Amino acid sequence: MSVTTLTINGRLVSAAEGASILDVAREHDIHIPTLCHLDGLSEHGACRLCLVEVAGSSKLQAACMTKAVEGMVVTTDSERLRTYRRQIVELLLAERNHVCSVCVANRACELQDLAVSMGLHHVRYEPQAPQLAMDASHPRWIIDHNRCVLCTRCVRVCDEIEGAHTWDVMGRGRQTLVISDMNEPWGDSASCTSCGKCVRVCPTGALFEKGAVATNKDPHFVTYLRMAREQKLWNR
Amino acid sequence: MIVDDIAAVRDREHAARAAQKARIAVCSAAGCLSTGGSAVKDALTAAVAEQGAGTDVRVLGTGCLGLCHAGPLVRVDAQDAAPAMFEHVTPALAVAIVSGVVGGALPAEQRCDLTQPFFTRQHRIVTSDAGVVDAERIEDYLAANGYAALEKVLTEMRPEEVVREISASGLRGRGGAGYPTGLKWSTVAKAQGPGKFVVCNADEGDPGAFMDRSVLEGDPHRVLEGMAIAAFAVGAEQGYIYVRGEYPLAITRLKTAIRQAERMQLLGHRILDTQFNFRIDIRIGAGAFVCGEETALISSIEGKRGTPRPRPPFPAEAGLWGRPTLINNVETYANIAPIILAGGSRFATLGTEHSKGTKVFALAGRIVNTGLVEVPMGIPLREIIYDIGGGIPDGRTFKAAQTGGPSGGCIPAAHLDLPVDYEALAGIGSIMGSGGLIVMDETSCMVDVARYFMEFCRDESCGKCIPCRAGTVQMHEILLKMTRGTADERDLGLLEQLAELVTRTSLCGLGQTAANPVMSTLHHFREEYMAHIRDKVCPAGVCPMHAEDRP
Amino acid sequence: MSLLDMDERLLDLASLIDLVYSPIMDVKEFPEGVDITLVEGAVANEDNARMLRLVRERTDVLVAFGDCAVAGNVTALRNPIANPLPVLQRSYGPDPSRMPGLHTPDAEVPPLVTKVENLRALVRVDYYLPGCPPSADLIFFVLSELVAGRTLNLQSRATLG
Amino acid sequence: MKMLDAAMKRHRHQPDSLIEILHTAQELFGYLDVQCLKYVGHALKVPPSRVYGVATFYNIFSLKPRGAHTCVVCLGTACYVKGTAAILAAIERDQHVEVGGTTPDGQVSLVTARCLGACGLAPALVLDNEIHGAMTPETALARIKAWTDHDRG
Repeated sequence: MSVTTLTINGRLVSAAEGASILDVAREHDIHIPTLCHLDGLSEHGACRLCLVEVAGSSKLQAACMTKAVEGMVVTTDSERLRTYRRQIVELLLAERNHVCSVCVANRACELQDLAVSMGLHHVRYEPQAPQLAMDASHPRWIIDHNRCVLCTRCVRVCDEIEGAHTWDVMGRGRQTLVISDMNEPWGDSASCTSCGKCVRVCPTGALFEKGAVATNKDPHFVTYLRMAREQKLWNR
Repeated sequence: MIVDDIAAVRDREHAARAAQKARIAVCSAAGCLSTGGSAVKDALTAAVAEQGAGTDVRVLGTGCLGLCHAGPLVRVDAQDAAPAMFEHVTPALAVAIVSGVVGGALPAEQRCDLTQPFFTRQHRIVTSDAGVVDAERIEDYLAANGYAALEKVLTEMRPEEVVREISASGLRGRGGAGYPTGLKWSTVAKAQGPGKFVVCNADEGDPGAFMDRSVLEGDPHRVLEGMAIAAFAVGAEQGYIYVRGEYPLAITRLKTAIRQAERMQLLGHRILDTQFNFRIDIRIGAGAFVCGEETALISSIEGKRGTPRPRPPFPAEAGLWGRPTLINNVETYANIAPIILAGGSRFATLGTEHSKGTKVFALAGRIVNTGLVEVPMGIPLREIIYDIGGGIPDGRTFKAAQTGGPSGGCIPAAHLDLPVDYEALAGIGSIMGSGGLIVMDETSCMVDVARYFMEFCRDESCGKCIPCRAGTVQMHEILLKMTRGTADERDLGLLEQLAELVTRTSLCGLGQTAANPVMSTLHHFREEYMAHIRDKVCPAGVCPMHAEDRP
Repeated sequence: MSLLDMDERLLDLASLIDLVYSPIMDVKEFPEGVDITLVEGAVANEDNARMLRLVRERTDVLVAFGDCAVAGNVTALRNPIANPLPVLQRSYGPDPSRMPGLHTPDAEVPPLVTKVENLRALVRVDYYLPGCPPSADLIFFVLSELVAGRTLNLQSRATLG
Repeated sequence: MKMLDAAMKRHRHQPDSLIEILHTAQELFGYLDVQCLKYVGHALKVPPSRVYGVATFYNIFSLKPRGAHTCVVCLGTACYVKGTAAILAAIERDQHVEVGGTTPDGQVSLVTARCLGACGLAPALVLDNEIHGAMTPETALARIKAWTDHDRG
């Protein structure tokens, strides 16, 4: 396997061929915030939190989807990037009804963690307060659209790992909503296998178990499943 | 069908024409049809039959004659006489026109002055067939030297020569961003592997733009020919035209044209008896502005939600089903045949240093002559608006010209002498766009216009990336507050920050340009914003300036 | 209540400040020339809005204290429903006589606003102290800094919720 | 259903023909109901949630039945500049119908379009597939009234 050398934040680092900037950064303990990315799932490239500056390119690039290239000079942290990331988290907090104090995922939520890490104490944008439903028709789990950030991790894990493709996204723009089957109650879904993977990858309190308080989720869950399935390796 | 047969069709058509006393062209584009164009065409046809002039006079339905507000338009080309045009034609006048043609003296009323600048200042390349070619007859297109460029390419040129010719012409994408067409073609041509695609983006989504619609409705074969030449140049065998579902007439005419071309072996298998195969299928859009963005368009052709994906990889490397894909818009393809016939360097003599050829604009809004015009690149905006467009009606004054639709900006009077080309427009915060040019007078409020476009982008955002999905909502919210007189200066600051965020971090072109109308109006009309914020006054008197029930 | 969780540190603070207005004090009118005011709660009725504007006018440093003041929080949970009446009816039953003053506001009960707002929506806020409730340590930190006249920088110390 | 089957056969039941098939289904039945979407999804081997996702992404597809007549108000820039908002408001008020809705008696559906490409005729409406240009609130209401008078008797 050939090795690529590039510079991240002034550090010379090496990368395996085909690795993304995000992969390389993580391997070298350089933190880049993410939300829609989850190890083991295909990349979505939509949260824009992992945008980085690449020398020679006027456009910011998503670290999760940009391949590390020989000689590339990457900046993952700058005043400008911090400002953008903060604004993005603020936009999310204003978009739906994220009320941490009454959320099952309080203190076990990636959105909340992002806000804390950015020192975000209030939101300057108009809270949209949309009227959104909660679907508790499934015997074990609930989906609460008020807390959904549309990262589509549930959609991808259901399609790519479980193979059921129960979840998808309907509508567009601010009307976008995660749905099961023909926008039917989750409990009535003919395609759902009740495997619960979607619940285990949800970064917020949008998908949660009935009667339980969410705890921090294992970020390597999907990678483990892939390793187990494809390489018969069950070492967690 | 081989080349000789095509030549025979042309000869027959020319001979028939020489025998005709006159040709009467009725504008059959959507604009004139909506004002009764088809009734006029029926009346003309009936009158010709009634007066027994079937062989002497031909009635044809053609592409947009330009002066949409004066429709239905009828153009008469008689042997040995200057062409004449009639406006606001009724079925009764149609009968009189036919009598006039037969009798040798055309009616004097409702004549359209063909020497007015609206007609004389134009330079028609893309729209040269309007008034000459019947949109539903391939024979007419052939008689106007149609498919001669394809023939030349297939029989005399190698693919790389075609690409070189297009590069030499300096043609740039007419869809908005102005990417050099030759460069795009050569990237796709160089890409490895079979199964390349050629796609025509006919998802003309900018509100206020109807150039592509007119070309598709009036001269569909020209687009097909351009695509076929492109396919030959880049090595593709399959093409798609992605047309807006809102353009049913264009879809019908394209379907007819494809059928005709296939029958004459100008499309399909072994075109003109060469080894070249090229098939074109139509894909109908279903009402999503974002599908004008090429990666979203690809998703839509693949039958999926029209959501974009990050570039690179660019479609030229990995597009439809992961194959190298060439995507150009309608007007770009319509320029191809003329470039091949005249030569790239000849085409390049027209226009400015970096913007060659002509541009078709759809003039609309507060302007006397609303309609379709084709002008050389580099013409001053003032000439388009005042000379060709006839200026502002009702004694009002010019305030701004909007180009580029929701991705563009508003150009104030101070820049009226700006030459219209890609760089000049970008330099003042707008873009060339696909060619919509909407004129506004003092009855338009720039804050309200910015709010209108932001509402558009908010509703057309696909919802995939956060900055565009949620950022447009918040920008619209702030602009709405301004039009209601409840915004303060903190809101202005937030608006400017959001504009930067959405521009810099959005996933696709829709988001990256969504703030342009806000930024350009803020730049050129800041005092109007301040009047809304500080004085709670809308100078144009458009905004309600009162809050709804808020605490 | 979480103010009281500061325990004996309250005594340290008490020596540095004069408490001039609070819900537990018998002061009717909000005084002028206040240095620091901690405002808790969101703006849910017209009197809240009036009071907030008055506080802003008479205070040097205004701190939004707790999630409700910062972001609306539980108070704003009714916002998606747009009109407070259905919420009241759901809680108190449909009989208007059981909730006098709410259907027809009077001097005793100020009318509810349609949309609950956080403080920032109405006035300029100097600092935000999130938490539901904010922890005692955080409150102590904030008050110590402000009393000492320093510029507050919470960074990652605080979180909503 | 037969015509729908034929259309799907013509596309060799390729999953990528989903949008084309939905166009055909809507032409045949006037709108797309859940049963129809399930049928199409099954035949093209596309999961139900994706079919629904596609059908709700695009403006042209309607999951609700339309009224006997459809009035499309163009909200393109040229029409906006020339006062289409006032026309829309007048229709909403006069016919007691909101955008995207149908009058209670099922007569008139009111929808808006981004741009009809008839900017030269602004402001423009499409009344039952026919474009009408240079409209005013009065002329628009008169046209709609002509339908309803005729049909409501």
